[in-house]
Amino acid sequence: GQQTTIRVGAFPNITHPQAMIGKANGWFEKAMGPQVKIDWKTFNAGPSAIETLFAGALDMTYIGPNPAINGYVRSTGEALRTIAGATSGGAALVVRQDAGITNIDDFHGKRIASPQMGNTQDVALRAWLRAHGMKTTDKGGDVQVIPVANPDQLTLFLKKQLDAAWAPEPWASRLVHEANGRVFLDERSLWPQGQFVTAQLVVSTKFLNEHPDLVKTWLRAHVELTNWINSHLPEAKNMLNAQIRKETGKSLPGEVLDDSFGRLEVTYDPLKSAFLKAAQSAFDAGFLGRQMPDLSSMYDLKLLNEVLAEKGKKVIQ
Amino acid sequence: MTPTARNAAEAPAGHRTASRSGLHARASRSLVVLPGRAPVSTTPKVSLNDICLTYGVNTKGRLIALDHINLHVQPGEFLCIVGPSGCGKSTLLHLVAGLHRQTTGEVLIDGKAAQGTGTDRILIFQELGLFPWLTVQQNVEFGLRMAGVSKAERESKAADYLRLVHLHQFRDNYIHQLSGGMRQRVALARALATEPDVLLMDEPFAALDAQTRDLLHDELERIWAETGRTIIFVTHNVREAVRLGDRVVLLTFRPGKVKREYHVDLPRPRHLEDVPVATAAREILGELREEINKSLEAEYGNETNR
Amino acid sequence: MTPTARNAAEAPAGHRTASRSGLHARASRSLVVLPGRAPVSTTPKVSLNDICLTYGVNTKGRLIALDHINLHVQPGEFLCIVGPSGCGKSTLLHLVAGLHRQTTGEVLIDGKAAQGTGTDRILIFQELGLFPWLTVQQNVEFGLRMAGVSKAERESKAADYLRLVHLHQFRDNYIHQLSGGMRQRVALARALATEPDVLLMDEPFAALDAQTRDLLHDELERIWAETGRTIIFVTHNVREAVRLGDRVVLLTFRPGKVKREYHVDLPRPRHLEDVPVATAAREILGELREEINKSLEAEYGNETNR
Amino acid sequence: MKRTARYVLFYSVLIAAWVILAKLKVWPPYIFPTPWGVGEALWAGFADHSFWIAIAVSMKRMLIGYGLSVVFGMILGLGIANSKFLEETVGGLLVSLQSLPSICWLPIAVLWFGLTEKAILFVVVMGSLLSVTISMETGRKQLPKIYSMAGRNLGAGGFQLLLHVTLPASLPYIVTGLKQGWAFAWRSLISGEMIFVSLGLGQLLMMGRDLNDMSQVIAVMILIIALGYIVDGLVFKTVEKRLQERWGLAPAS
Amino acid sequence: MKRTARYVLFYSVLIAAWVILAKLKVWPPYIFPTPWGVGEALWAGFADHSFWIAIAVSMKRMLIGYGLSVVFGMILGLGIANSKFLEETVGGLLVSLQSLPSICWLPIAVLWFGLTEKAILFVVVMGSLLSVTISMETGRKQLPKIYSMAGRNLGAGGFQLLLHVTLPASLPYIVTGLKQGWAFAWRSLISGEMIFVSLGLGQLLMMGRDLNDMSQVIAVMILIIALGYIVDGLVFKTVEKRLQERWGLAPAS
Ligand SMILES: Nc1ncnc2c1ncn2[C@@H]1O[C@H](COP(=O)(O)OP(=O)(O)OP(=O)(O)O)[C@@H](O)[C@H]1O
Ligand SMILES: Nc1ncnc2c1ncn2[C@@H]1O[C@H](COP(=O)(O)OP(=O)(O)OP(=O)(O)O)[C@@H](O)[C@H]1O
Ligand SMILES: [Mg+2]
Ligand SMILES: [Mg+2]
Repeated sequence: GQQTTIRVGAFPNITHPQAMIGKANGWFEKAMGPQVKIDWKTFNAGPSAIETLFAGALDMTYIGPNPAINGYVRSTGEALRTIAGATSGGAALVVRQDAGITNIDDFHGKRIASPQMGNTQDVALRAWLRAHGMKTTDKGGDVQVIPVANPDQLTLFLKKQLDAAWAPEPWASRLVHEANGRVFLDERSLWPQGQFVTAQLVVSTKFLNEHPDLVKTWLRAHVELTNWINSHLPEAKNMLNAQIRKETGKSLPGEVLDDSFGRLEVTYDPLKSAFLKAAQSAFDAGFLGRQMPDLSSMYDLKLLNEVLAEKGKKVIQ
Repeated sequence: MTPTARNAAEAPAGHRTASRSGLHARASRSLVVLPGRAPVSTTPKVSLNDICLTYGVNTKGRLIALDHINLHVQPGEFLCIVGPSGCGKSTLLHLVAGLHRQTTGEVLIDGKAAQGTGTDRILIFQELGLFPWLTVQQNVEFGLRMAGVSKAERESKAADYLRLVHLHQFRDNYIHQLSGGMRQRVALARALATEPDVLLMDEPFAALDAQTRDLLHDELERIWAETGRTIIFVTHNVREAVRLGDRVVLLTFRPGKVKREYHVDLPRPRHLEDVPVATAAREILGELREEINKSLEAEYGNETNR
Repeated sequence: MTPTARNAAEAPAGHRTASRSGLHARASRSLVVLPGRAPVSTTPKVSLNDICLTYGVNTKGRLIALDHINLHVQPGEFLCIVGPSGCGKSTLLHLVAGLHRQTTGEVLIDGKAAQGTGTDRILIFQELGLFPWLTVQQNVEFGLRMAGVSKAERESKAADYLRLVHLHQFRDNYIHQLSGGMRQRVALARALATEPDVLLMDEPFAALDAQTRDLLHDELERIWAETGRTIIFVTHNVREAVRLGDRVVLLTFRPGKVKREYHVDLPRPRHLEDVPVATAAREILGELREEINKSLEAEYGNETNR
Repeated sequence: MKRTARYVLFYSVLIAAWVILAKLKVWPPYIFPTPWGVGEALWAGFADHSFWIAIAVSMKRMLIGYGLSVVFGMILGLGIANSKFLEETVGGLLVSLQSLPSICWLPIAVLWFGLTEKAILFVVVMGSLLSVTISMETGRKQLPKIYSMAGRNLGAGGFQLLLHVTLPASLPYIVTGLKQGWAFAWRSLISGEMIFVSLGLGQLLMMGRDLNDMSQVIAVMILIIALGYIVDGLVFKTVEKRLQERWGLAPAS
Repeated sequence: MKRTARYVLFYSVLIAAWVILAKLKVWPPYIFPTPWGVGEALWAGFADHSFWIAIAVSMKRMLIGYGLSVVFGMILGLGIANSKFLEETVGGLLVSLQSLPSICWLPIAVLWFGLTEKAILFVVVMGSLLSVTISMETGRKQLPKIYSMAGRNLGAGGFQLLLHVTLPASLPYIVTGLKQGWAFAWRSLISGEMIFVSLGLGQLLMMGRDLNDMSQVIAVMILIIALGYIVDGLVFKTVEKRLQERWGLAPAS
């Protein structure tokens, strides 16, 4: 038999639990069989994963929705497909305890951080502010939105240079535990069923066309692993933390891990409608160009639905 | 001043007038070689035909360094060039060495137009141009190394020439560890070691004490006599020129033209302190002095207040 | 060889013997000043007391450059130092200028230990040390600028000294645009312009033609006589030393010791070509030659095969 | 004339090669953008003024940050070259400190200066300062002895020696240091502008990369190259040329 | 003896200042780590071998990438200095190309080499190559004419002149270039190691920063500094010292 190599990307991050735990206990290796060699690639940031996928050096990756959209739009729909979800939730608006913010009106004149201009949290923050009748400074208002990297948010909280931050996990929890923060709003409360995309599984179109069987096998394992995680939460959390420690040299403190995971949901559902809604908000905020890109064919859920059907689970639209 | 310095127009070519000072002078541009020394038919080793060279100086304009120079050096000739400071002696040697381009005119080596530098013409620079990153011995070996001479031969030659200039003990020193005179001797050894057809020497003994200079005069003359090399030797010491040269060319102040040439007919070996050498030198010096005075007057005339 | 070169032990201090050559020689280490020229009680301008200086050469060991030098220079004296190439003349000047530290012994200026460099002692380097980033004029003005002299005064002084060395026309040139002799004259002008008490000159005329050198000899003598400066003048030209100096010190080969001193009693103005100057020079030269020959023998003796 | 012809030739060949590669579609345009795609990005950027603003903002930061680096770098370099103590302590660390990537300075910049221009300038200065220092120090160390001897001999001491002898004599080295420092400063600026959204070219570059928009990345690269080219031509080339003229150094043969 | 004493003194004072600042708790330890925190991070890193591995991996990349840069940088630099065409085309762009941050090379590296060691090496080379080139070119341009004249006069032409005259004569400049190149190479390596997680020190640094783990950041900084210090001492200082001895250049007074 001829051996195939499948190159899979992931981040050493709690939002990629399937990848981390799968790596730790060899779940995928077992599922794919001896003929398939899994070549795990670890990335630090979405853009480089997309770049690598573009360059044909990566077949499949766990990734956030933002880089996925960018990759899809940049390649005019050619390069990649979303084939399953991974995680949902896991973002919150955290305010500094001593910033004097108790209700929405207190945000006037405050400085709020988002991780990066135009990313999921940034878009959510702007949409939320707009929905509550508040204008950002760049639109002539008095709320200052400052895109600044997550690690710096922590420092700036401590320096009292930021009043609030819309942050993903584990940063939201770290702001609470290490920088005197308080969760003002859990982003889940803004979404139907509290679900919105945090990470998903993306495959390169070329690989999908050439090896649908492999992709399907992977999806099967992915779904099974997702279920396993949800049914063995404490064990899974420890495994996840151990794997993160292995790859980054640092594990998360217990309370941060618990808090973060509490706001996070592990799911194979790609949450297409929430995703499209978020994309629409991004476009409204002016981040997706002059014309709303057609994201409808970004999803290829045929294989996922076949797997779900096999397992007698509800098929996703 | 004896009347031996005459125009060539007056003195028929090839005709020699014996003179008290042993000098035969010819005005510039009439380069007839004396019969018996080197026949007229021989292709000159080095020919400068109507050479002009100007330097661009800042934005102020141009400086004429060499002005219509005609000079022919026979194979095996020992030619000395004297002239006041800044008259273009070094420039002329650089030209022959192929390190500068003339503005007009042509430089011929063995009758063929010179193409850049060549190992047949080695120059001892006035600024020496020793390589600080090499030891004394490596400096002397440099030319041989470039020519692909084997290590053993290089070493033995370098040793010979270093002994010649009395620096064999200092072979492992770096250049900055030598005194001024020692550096000059290293440059001499470096040039001699390559054993070129034409040796271009730019005041090679200027920094040496009288005794060392005397010794090196003898050695240079011996080497010249034994190997039949052509030597063009620039010096500001007229007596040294008479001591060494078959012919002494006197350049004018600025721009450098050939003012006059003298054939030195004194028998060899000569010595610096010889009375005929001194007498001949005094004659040339007189001419030179006249020349410089004229030029100095011109220079001071240019300035308003003193 | 006349018998005027005698050991001080034989010649009682202060006793002068008239001699045909106008020279009075004293062996080293007996520096009695002749009465009538400068009284013994005067504090010497420059005193070198029992100076030794060794250089570390690579890892091979040390080279003794100066060996127990005792030398006292009276205020207003014109002292010439001659010696074979590499004997330590430049080193000695550097020492007086405060640019080197002696290994043992002490350097006194006006009876006080010298502390590094000082504008009272200006050196003309053998390597010139002109600044390539400055024009000729700026080079000459440099010392004055450091001393805080006003622009107008600087310019007028620079112009004076540049005229003195016949380079006023070249004042806006950069150094690399000058010939070797012209550079040397710039260095001379630069040192003279600062008008120091003690002028240390390291072969300042080595690259000059005879005529220019003669003119500058006259000018230097005039300046010296008019201003009463102390001058220590290194040269390898013995005749030049006799032409200029009140006293000529002869250093030995290596290590540099004071071999002998000569008081030059010839009346001024003197000229290089004067017969007494030549005679005196020949006398010193004889002594020098002896010295060098001895050393050369020693050098060749060191080597096995030649 | 010939020079211009060569320029034109060189850049035409470059662009032609690019066009051909793009036409051949060896790589998809989303990773190997076409010249017209980049041209469009440039056009759009200038049309909506975002490139103008970015250039102005970044150049201002460069000039201030780089200027500070040059001044302090020279002072530090001379200090190190002249003081045994500094030489043995800081001096030995120079190369290693200079190797620290800007990312190391980001947290400190944020900590000390918060989200201000100063934080960005700090990163720029930390990135390029030591480059000038290194060259200054090497220049000072590789100085031929004769210059400082002549300077001291003529009465220049301490600060005067520095200003009138050491500095001009080290100028050839300083020029290299300034060039390298300029490059370091740009690179650090790009990092510094990553701290927060601050309009500059670094921001545009980051955005391009975050959005996987290669046309934008290349458009910004072209801007950086063009700015560097202008500064090089106006400043460094001029200094070098004057140096060569004055010192009589070898021109490019 | 005195030297050692000074070293000890200097570093003691540094550490003491750090201890005092940490004890005073001006800033919380998350952002201003304590010496013992960093010490612990170092200890832990070495104990679980991750630092050893990172050092080995990164140093290997540095040596290969930097080595390539030095060789090709010199060749390119000499080429530019000797060819009017290269000088006018590439030469004018050198400083600007060197200003491009490594981030610009990442996509190309991935495109050409995929996720391999080669991609990282490419980034390192692109980051430091031109630094050596710039110095080489400046060195060649600032060469006193007399050396090449003397070399040519003695029969060295073309490649020989290059090898035996131009190169050694430009050595003082090349040393600066090598130093700067080393710094550039480190910085680029850190960027290169950001492409994908690849064990090196850059990775550790990135992780430290991403987790806002200042102890880790500073521990890695200390490692980079230490490595640079060793290389500087072993290579650059030695070359400089030999240069000074041979050429008779001014030692640090
Ligand atoms: N690179 C240059 N640029 C401009 N002028 C120059 C340059 N080199 C030499 N000159 C000028 O050319 C003239 C001749 O110079 P050259 O060096 O040939 O004189 P020289 O006869 O060797 O004098 P010296 O006996 O002093 O060495 C001088 O006036 C000098 O100023
Ligand atoms: N930096 C140095 N390192 C080692 N040795 C040196 C150094 N400088 C000079 N010397 C040695 O010291 C001795 C004296 O040198 P110095 O330059 O004083 O001689 P000098 O009398 O001026 O000779 P010259 O007439 O040739 O200029 C020489 O043998 C020289 O090799
Ligand atoms: Mg000359
Ligand atoms: Mg000397």
